[in-house]
Amino acid sequence: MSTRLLWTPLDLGPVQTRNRIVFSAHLTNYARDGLPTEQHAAYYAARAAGGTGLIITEEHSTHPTDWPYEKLIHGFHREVIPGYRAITEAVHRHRVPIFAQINHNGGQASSMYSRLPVWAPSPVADPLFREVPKAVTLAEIDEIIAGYALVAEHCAEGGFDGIELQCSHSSIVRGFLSPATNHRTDAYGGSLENRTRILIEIVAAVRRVIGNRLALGVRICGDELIENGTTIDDAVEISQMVEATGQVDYVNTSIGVATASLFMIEASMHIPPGYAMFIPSAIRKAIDLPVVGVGRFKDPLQAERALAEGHCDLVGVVRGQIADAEFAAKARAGAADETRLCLSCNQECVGRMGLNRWLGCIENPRTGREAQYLRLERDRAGRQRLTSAPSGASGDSPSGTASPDDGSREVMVIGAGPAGLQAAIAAARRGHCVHVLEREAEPGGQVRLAASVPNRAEFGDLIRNQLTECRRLGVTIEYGVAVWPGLVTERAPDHVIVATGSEPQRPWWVPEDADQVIDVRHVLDGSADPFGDVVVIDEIGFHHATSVAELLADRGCRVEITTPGMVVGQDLGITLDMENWWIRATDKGIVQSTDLVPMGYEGRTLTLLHHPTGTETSRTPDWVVLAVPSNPVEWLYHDLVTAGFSVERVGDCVAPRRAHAAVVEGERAGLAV
Amino acid sequence: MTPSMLAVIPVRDGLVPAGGDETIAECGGRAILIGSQTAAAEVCTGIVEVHLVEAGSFEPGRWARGLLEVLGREIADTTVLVVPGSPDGRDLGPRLAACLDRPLLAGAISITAERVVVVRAGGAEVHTHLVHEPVVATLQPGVRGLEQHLEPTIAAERATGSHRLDAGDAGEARDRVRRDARVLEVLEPDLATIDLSEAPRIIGGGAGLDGPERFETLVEISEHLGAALGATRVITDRGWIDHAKQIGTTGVTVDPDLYISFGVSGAVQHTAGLGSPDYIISVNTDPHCPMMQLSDLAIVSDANAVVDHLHRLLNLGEHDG
Amino acid sequence: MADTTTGTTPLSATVATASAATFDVIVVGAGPAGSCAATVLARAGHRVALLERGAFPGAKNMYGGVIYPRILDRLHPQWWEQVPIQRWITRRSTMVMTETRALTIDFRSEAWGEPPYNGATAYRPDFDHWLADQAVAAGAHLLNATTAVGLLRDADQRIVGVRTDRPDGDLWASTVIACDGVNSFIAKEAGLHEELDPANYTLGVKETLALPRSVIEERFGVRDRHGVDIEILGGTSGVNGGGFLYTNLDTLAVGAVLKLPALAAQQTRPEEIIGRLKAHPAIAPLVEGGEIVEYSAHVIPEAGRSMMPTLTTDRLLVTGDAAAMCLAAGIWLEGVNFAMASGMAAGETVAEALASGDTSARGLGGYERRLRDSFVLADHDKLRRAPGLVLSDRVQHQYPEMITGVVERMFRVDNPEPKPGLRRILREERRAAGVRIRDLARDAWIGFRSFG
Amino acid sequence: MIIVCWRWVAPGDDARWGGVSSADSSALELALRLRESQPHHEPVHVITLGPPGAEQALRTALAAGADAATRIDAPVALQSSVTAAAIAGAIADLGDGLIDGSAGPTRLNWVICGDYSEDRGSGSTPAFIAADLDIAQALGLVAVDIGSVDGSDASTAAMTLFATRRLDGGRRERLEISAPAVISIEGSLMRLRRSSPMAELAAQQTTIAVIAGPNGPVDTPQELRAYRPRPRVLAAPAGDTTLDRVRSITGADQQNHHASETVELEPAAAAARVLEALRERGYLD
Ligand SMILES: Cc1cc2nc3c(=O)[nH]c(=O)nc-3n(C[C@H](O)[C@H](O)[C@H](O)COP(=O)(O)OP(=O)(O)OC[C@H]3O[C@@H](n4cnc5c(N)ncnc54)[C@H](O)[C@@H]3O)c2cc1C
Ligand SMILES: Cc1cc2nc3c(=O)[nH]c(=O)nc-3n(C[C@H](O)[C@H](O)[C@H](O)COP(=O)(O)OP(=O)(O)OC[C@H]3O[C@@H](n4cnc5c(N)ncnc54)[C@H](O)[C@@H]3O)c2cc1C
Ligand SMILES: Cc1cc2nc3c(=O)[nH]c(=O)nc-3n(C[C@H](O)[C@H](O)[C@H](O)COP(=O)(O)OP(=O)(O)OC[C@H]3O[C@@H](n4cnc5c(N)ncnc54)[C@H](O)[C@@H]3O)c2cc1C
Ligand SMILES: Cc1cc2nc3c(=O)[nH]c(=O)nc-3n(C[C@H](O)[C@H](O)[C@H](O)COP(=O)(O)O)c2cc1C
Ligand code: SF4
Ligand code: SF4
Repeated sequence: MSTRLLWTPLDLGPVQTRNRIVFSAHLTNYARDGLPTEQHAAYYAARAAGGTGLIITEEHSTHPTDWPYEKLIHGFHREVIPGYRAITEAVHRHRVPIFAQINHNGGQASSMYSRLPVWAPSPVADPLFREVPKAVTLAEIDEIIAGYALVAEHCAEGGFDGIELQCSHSSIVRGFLSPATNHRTDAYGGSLENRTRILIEIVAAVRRVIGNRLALGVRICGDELIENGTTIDDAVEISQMVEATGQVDYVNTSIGVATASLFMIEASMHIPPGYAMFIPSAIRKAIDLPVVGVGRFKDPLQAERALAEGHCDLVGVVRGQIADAEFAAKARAGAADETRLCLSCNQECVGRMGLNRWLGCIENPRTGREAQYLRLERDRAGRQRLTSAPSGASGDSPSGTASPDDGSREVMVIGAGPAGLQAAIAAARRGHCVHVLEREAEPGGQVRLAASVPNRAEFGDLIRNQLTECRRLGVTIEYGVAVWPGLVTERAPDHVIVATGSEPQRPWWVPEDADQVIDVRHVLDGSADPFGDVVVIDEIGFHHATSVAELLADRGCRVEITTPGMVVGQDLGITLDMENWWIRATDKGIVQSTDLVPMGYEGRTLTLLHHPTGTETSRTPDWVVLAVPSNPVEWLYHDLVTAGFSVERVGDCVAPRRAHAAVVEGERAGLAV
Repeated sequence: MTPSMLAVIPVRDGLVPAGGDETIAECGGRAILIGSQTAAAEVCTGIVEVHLVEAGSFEPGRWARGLLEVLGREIADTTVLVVPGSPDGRDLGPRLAACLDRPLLAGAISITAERVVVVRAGGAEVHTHLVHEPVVATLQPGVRGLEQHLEPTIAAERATGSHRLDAGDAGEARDRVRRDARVLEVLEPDLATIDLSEAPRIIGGGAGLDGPERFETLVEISEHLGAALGATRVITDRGWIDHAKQIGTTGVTVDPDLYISFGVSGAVQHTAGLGSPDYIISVNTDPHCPMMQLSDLAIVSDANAVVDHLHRLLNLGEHDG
Repeated sequence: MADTTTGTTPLSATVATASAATFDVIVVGAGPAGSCAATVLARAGHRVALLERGAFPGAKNMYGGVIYPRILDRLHPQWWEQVPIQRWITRRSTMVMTETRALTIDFRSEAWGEPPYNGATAYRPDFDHWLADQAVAAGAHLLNATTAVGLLRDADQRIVGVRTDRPDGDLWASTVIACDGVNSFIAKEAGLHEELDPANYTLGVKETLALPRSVIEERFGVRDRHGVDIEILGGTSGVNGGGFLYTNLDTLAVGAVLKLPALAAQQTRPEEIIGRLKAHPAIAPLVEGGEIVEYSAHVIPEAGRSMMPTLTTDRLLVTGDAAAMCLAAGIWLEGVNFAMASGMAAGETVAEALASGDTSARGLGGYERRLRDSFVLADHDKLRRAPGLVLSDRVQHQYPEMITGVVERMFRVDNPEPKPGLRRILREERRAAGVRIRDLARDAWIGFRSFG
Repeated sequence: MIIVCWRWVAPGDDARWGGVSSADSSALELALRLRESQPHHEPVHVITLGPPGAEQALRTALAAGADAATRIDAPVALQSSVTAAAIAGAIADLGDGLIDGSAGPTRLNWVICGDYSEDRGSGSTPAFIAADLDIAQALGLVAVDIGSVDGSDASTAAMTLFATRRLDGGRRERLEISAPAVISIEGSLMRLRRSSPMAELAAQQTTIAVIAGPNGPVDTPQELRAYRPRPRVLAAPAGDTTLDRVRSITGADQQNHHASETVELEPAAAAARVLEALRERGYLD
C-alpha cells in the first residue's frame, strides 16, 4: 500500500496543508503565568521541521471565568501576542501553517484558580470537578461570544493562520450542545437547533473579526459517551448546521468528554487504533467540508487507509508526533520503520498533564526540552570552550556538564533494558563506539515482561524502537553474557555504563520456605505457573498487578487483588487505563480489595490488616503473587567504582522506578560521555 | 423522465459478483439479475424490485442485446443503469452503453440518479458528472460498503418478474462472425493468487517463524489444505512475503472459516483484521499469548519444527531449507 | 507463459570478423561528453552511433546542478538561446564553516546574467536531452535504452565495435569513444583503467527541495532567471568533503561531496550529513520549509589528474567522467564542462584520424594534445594536488576553525578590553585550532600553485 | 491481420517521459507471437491515438516487429466510446471486407489491447471497439494458449484461440474465442521483446501514417476536483447505553475468548494433532 493520499495537499479555506497529517490540539503545560513560552515555540517548531502538515495549538482561554488548570494560556489578555508571534514565526520558518484552538471550558472547571464562579448553560455539576456552575444569563452569553471574538483577534495579530473552536470534549459550547448539561428553556436550550445557536453565533462573531485571511474550524464531539449526552446522529446534524453557515473551513472531531470519559479521548493501548473512525466517517458523508479524523493513528499506512476509505480528509496524529517529531518526514522518506512509534502508554504525556507538569514522552527525552537539546548539541558540536552547560534547575535538563569533544571512545553498556539501550543510543549519537552486553538471550529487561501480557504488547515497541535506533547507529549488542568485573577488566573499555536494572524482592513478612509466594516477574517469565485461587498483592499501583491478574484469570485462576492503597492500580487513573481495567476485571471476575496491608504468611494462610480500621482478615490461596517494590542490582556498579573504572549507572539499578526514568537517565549518561 | 436508478448484475451459476450487493444498495434495492441460475442468487442487501433474466453463459454482446428485448421498458425508463465494476460488469457495461447509445461513466465511486462521481487520472482526480441524459455507469467494488450485512435473501423469493434469453446462438455460429467468446469452463480459485480477503481458509505466519524458506514450505502446505497464506506485519516488513498478504488493521481484513496460525502473538492490530473464524488452531511456544487465547486448539510447540513435520506428514516431499 | 528476453553470450568468447563496419564511430554514453563527440563527428560527415543506456539521454543522470557551457560557443554558437536552463548564475558564494560559524565570500556579477553568460543551473534530463538532440540533428544515430556490454575485437585483438544488450546487438565500427561516465565499463574493458581505489572517489549526494519561485528569489536576493551557487567548505559533519547549494527555478539543490573512506569510517549516513548541513544556522534560513522531492547519490572521480587513465589506445578514446575529468575539489564542482570539452576534442581527433585512415593510438595522438592545449588538462594539471589539499584534515577541520575564529575575534567588540592585534589573534587561533606553522606554510604553497 | 491498440500517456504532458503500459506492450508481444505461430505472415498493425509525441512509442513497436503503425491525431482525454469509435473507424478503413473476411486472404483476426493503460483510465475502450465492430470480446486475459490457434490456412473462416480470463473471487474461466474478436490482456502475461539496434534505427526512419481523429467530445465533467474518496459505510458502535457503546468501541466485548483446548506437544505430535483436528472438523479427508 502506498501512502499517496497522505502526501496530497489540501485546502482548508485560505490555507493549504502540504500533507494530511495534523498535530491536533493538546495541552502541554508549557505556559507560564497564562502566557505562551519559548518552550512552546521550540516544541511546535520541531514538529513543523519534522514535516507535519498542520499544527493546531493547545487551547487559549477566552474568558477570565475559565481557568480549570494552572498552566492555561489566557488568550483574552493582550500580553499573549508576543508569545504567539514567537510560536508562529518559529513554525512558519518551516512553511507549516499553525492554527490556534480557542475555548471556554464552561462547567468542566473549578473556581480554584479563578476564584470566580464557573459558568455553564445550566447548573449541572461536572462529575470530575463536582462544582455546581452558574447558569449564564443572556448578557453573559453575549460576553462569552465577545470573548471568542477578542481572542480570535489576538490570534490573528499573533500570526496564526487559522482558528479552531474547541466545541468537542471540554467546552462551554459542548455544554450547550449536550442535553446532559443544557437544561435551558430559552432560545439556547431545548431543540438541537437551539442548543447549537451559541456555536453558530460564535462562528459568525469570529469570522467577522478574522475576515477571509484565516481559516476557521470547529471541533465536534461524535459521541460524548455520557448518559443523555450527544451521539453521532447529533454530531452529524451539528456539522451540517456548521457547514450551512458557509463560514467554516473544516471540521475536526473527537470522542468523549474530557472529564467523564477522558479515557476515550486519549485512548491507551487497550483500545484499538483508529477506534473513533466512525465519527469523521459519518460526518464526512453528510458534509462537503474537509473532516479531520483523530484517535490512535500510529502509522502512515493506517492513516492512508483511513483516507483511502474516505473516512476522513486529514488525520490527527498527536501522540505519534509527541513521541517522534519527525513522524511525517520519516514516513515521507519511506523510512517509517525508523519512527519512534508512540506506545499509547499515556505515562509522560497525558500522565504528566494530570500532575500539572510539562508534557514529555516516555521514549523521547527531548520532548518538551527541544530548545535545550538544540543548544546543547550546537555548543558541543562547535567545540566551544564552554565551561558549563545550560543550567536547568531541575533534573529534567539534558545533562550536567559538556565534556570536551576529545574524539571517539569505547563505551561498554551493561544491560539491554530501556536504560542501557538509551545510554547506548545517546553515546553512539555522540560518535562513540558502543557495545552493549546483556545477560539474557533477548533485549528489553523488564519491559519485555511488561509487554508480554494481553493488550500490553505495544509497550514493547519501546524496545523495538530503541533497537532500530541502535542498529542505525551501529551499536553492537552481545547476548547471553552476564558481566562480572573481570570481564570489564579484560575488555578494558574507556567508559562503562551500568544498567543492570532491578530484581524481585521478598518482603519481610514472607517466610524463606514459602514456595507458593512468587513475584509477578516469575509468572511473566514462565518460571512459575500459579493455579487455583490466587491473591495478587499490589503495592506498586501500576500495571504490574493488574496485568498479571488478568493473565491468570484468563488461564482460569480465581484471582483477587489486594492493595494497601485506596484503589487497585492507583496510577492507572493517570494513564487513563483505569476505566478499561474495571470493565475487563469485572468481565473476568477479578475481585479487588483495598486498604489491606499484608502482615504474615503461615502455612497457606495470608494475614491482611485493614489499616483504616485495624481489623485483620485472612485468605488461604493456592498462590500469592507479589507486585511489590524491587531491589536495585547495584553490586556491579560498586565493584567497578572500586576497581577504578570510569563508570556511571542508570535506570532501575540506581533506584527501581519506571521506564521513563530509565530512558531519561540513559540519555543523560550517554550524552555525557 | 423522472430520475431513477437500476442495477444490472451479471450472475454466474447463482453467484452475485464482487460489488454486486453494493451496486444494488446504491440503486436503492432495484435490480436486474442476468445470467445463469439467477433464481438461486443470494442478495445481502435490501431488495425492493428484482427482475430475473435467465441468459445462459456469459456473453456480454448477446446479453446486452437480449436485455433490451426482454426489459426494454424498464431500461428505457431508467436514467442511470448501474453495473458493478467486477470483471463481468466491466465487460457488460460498455456493451450495454453501446446498445443503448448512452454514455458510459466507468469506474464510479458514487452514483445517484442526479450525479455520478468517477475516478480519473490514475486515481488523482474525481470528476463529477451531472446526469442530463440517461447513462450507464459502473460502480467500483468495495468503495461503498454496505450499511448492514443482511442475511442473504434468495432473489427468486422477491422476484418482480422472470425472463429468459435464448442461451445458444447456434444459428449465429455459422454466421459470418461469432459475436461472443464461448465459456468452456470456470476454474475455481487458485489459492496462490486469490485475494486474501476472499479466502475461506487461511494459514497465518508470524515472527515465530525463523526464515523466508519457512514460508515457502507453508505455501506448499496451504496449497495442499486449500488455504491461502497470510502473515503478520512483522513478516511483511521483513519482506518475506508481499504486503498484500498482511492481515490486520493496516493490511487486509479477512473473514475465513478456518484460521491456522504459526508463531503469531495475536496483537490487536493483527486480530482486528481476522474476522470471526469458525475454527482457529494456533501453534506457539507461548501458551499465554493473545493468539493462543483466541484459539479453539492451542498447541504449545516450536512452530518451525511443526511446519516441517506437517510438510512431511502431508507427503509434500523433502524440503531443503 | 515464459518470457523471452534474449540473453547475451559471454564476451570473452567473442572473436569478431566483420569486415564491413556498420558505423565509422560508436560513441558509448549520451551524456555531455558523448553528445558533443557525436555532434562533431556527425557534422564531419561520419556515420556515428550514439548509445544511451537510459530511456532518453539524461533520464537517469544526476549531478549537483551547475553547468558552465561557454565551451559550447564553438559547437553551438548562440547556445544560450536554446539550452534549457533553470537559472543563470549571477552570484557565487564560497562559504567556510564550522558547526556554529560561517565566513562567506560573496561575489555577484550582472555580466553573468547576460550573453554570453557564465554558468547556469539546469536539470540533466533537460540539458543532456537537448545536447543529444543536437547530435541527432547533425545526423548521429541515437540508440536509447541500449547498454554497451562489451567491446568487440577481431582475431588480432583489435577493437572493431561494441556489443549491446539488444538482440543482434553487435555494432561494428573502426573507432569507439567511451563516454560512459564514472567507473567506465568500456575503459576497463579496454584495459585502460586500473581497479577502483575508493580513496580516489567521493560520493556525491543531493536533495532536491521544492520551494515556490518567489520564496527562492526573496531568500537568495535574485530575480528573473538569475540564480546563486554556494560552495561550502566544512559543514559536512566531520566527513571530509564539501557542500553545495544551488538555486533552480522552483527547487533548490543541496548536497555534499563526501570522501568515501572518511564516510565509511564515520558510520554516518549521507542523508544525515545533508540533514545537518540543512540545519546549520547559515543554511537553515535558506532551505527551511523546502519539501524533499528527490534524493540521489552518485560516485564522482575526485582525485583529478592523478587518477586519470591512459586516454587513448588503438581505435579507442576515453572522455569525460570515464576519464576521471571531473573537478570535484571542495569549492569546485565541475565536470560537465570538462566532459563537453573532452568530447569535442575526441570528436575532432577521430574525424582527423578517419580522414587520414589511421585510428591507431598514434593516429589518435591529437587527443591529448588538444586537451593539453585547452583548459581540460591545463586546469587538471594545475589543480593536480588541489583535491588532496582541499580534502585534507587540516583544510577540512582546522583551517575553518582557525579562519572563522580569527574573523569572529576581529569583529567582536570586547570593550572595555582594547582590540588585540591581528597578529596576536592569528597566533592564538592557530594554536587553538592545533595548526602547525610548517603545515600552514606548505599548504599555502600548494594552494598558491593550484589556485593562484 | 492483427491490430494492436496502444494508449500513449505522457505524465505532465512531457513527451520525454511518455509511454505505454506494460499491458499494452505485452499486447504487441502477443500479436507478434501469434503471427509467428502461423505459417504465413499475418500483418501486425499498431494503432495509437494521441499527439505527435506518441510516434516515438510507435517506432518502438515497428522496431520490435510490427508491420505498420498508425497514429490517429487526437487529444488523449477523449471519452472512451469516442476513442473506440475512432479506432474502429481506422480499422474499418484499412480495407473493405476486412472484418467479414470478404476481402480475401487478409481478414481481421484479432484486435489486441492492454487490460489497462498507464493512466488507469476507465478500461472500457476495448469493449466499445468490439461493440462498434460488432465482434466478440474477451477482456482481462491472464493466459493465452498460443499453440492453440487453429486456422493454419488464413482463408478458412474459423480461427480460434483458447485463453484464460480472470473473474472475481479468484476464479478464472477458460474461453474459446473465435476470430474476429477484441481481446485485452494483463501486463504480466509477457514482456515485449527488445529490438535489434539496426531495427531500431530503421524504425526511426520509417514514416508513420497519421490520420485525423476526432476532436471531441472530450471527457468533460461538470466538476473536477482532487481525488476525495467516498466514505465507506462504517457502522457506529452498537448499544443504547454508554457502557455498551464503550465496550463496542474498545472491543472489550470481544476480548474474552478463552482457548478451548491447550496442549503442549513435541513437534511431530503437534503436526499430527493439527491434521487430526482438521480431519475431525471436515477440512481434510
Ligand atoms: C511486570 C512489570 C510491568 C511494568 N510495567 C511498567 C509500565 O507499564 N510502565 C513503566 O514505565 N514501567 C513499567 N515497569 C517497570 C520498568 O519496566 C522498569 O522500570 C524498566 O524496565 C527499568 O529499566 P532498566 O533498563 O533500568 O532495567 P531492566 O529493564 O531491569 O533491565 C536491566 C537489564 O540488565 C540485564 N542485566 C542485569 N545484570 C546483568 C549483568 N551482570 N550482565 C549483563 N546484563 C545484566 C538484565 O538481564 C536486564 O535485561 C514494569 C515492570 C514490570 C516487572
Ligand atoms: C498502527 C499499527 C498497525 C499495525 N498493523 C498491523 C497489521 O495490519 N497486521 C499485523 O499483523 N500487525 C500489525 N501491526 C503490528 C502488530 O502490533 C504486531 O507487532 C504484530 O502483529 C506482531 O506480529 P507477530 O505476531 O508476527 O510477532 P510477535 O508479536 O513478535 O510474536 C511472535 C510470536 O511467536 C512466538 N514464537 C517465537 N518463537 C516461536 C517458535 N519457535 N515456535 C512457535 N512460536 C514462537 C512468540 O511466542 C510470539 O507469540 C501494527 C502495529 C501498529 C502500531
Ligand atoms: C553529486 C554530483 C554533483 C556534481 N555537480 C556538478 C556540477 O554542479 N557541475 C558540473 O559541471 N559537474 C558536476 N558534476 C560532475 C558531472 O556530473 C560529470 O562530470 C559529467 O556528467 C560527466 O559527463 P560524462 O558525459 O562524462 O558522463 P555522464 O554524464 O555520467 O554520462 C554518461 C552516460 O553514459 C551512459 N552510459 C553509461 N554506461 C553506458 C553503457 N554501458 N552503455 C550505454 N550507455 C552508457 C549513461 O546512461 C549516461 O547517460 C557532479 C557530479 C556529481 C556526482
Ligand atoms: C496530553 C494531551 C492533551 C490534550 N489536550 C487537548 C486539548 O486541550 N484540546 C483538544 O481539543 N484535544 C486535546 N487532546 C486530544 C488530542 O487532540 C487528540 O484527540 C488525542 O490525543 C487523540 O489523538 P492521538 O491518538 O493521535 O494522540 C489532548 C491529548 C493529549 C495526549
Ligand atoms: S508518553 Fe507514551 S503515550 Fe505519550 S507520546 Fe510518549 S509513548 Fe506516546
Ligand atoms: S490529608 Fe486530606 S485534607 Fe489533608 S492534605 Fe491530604 S487530602 Fe488534603
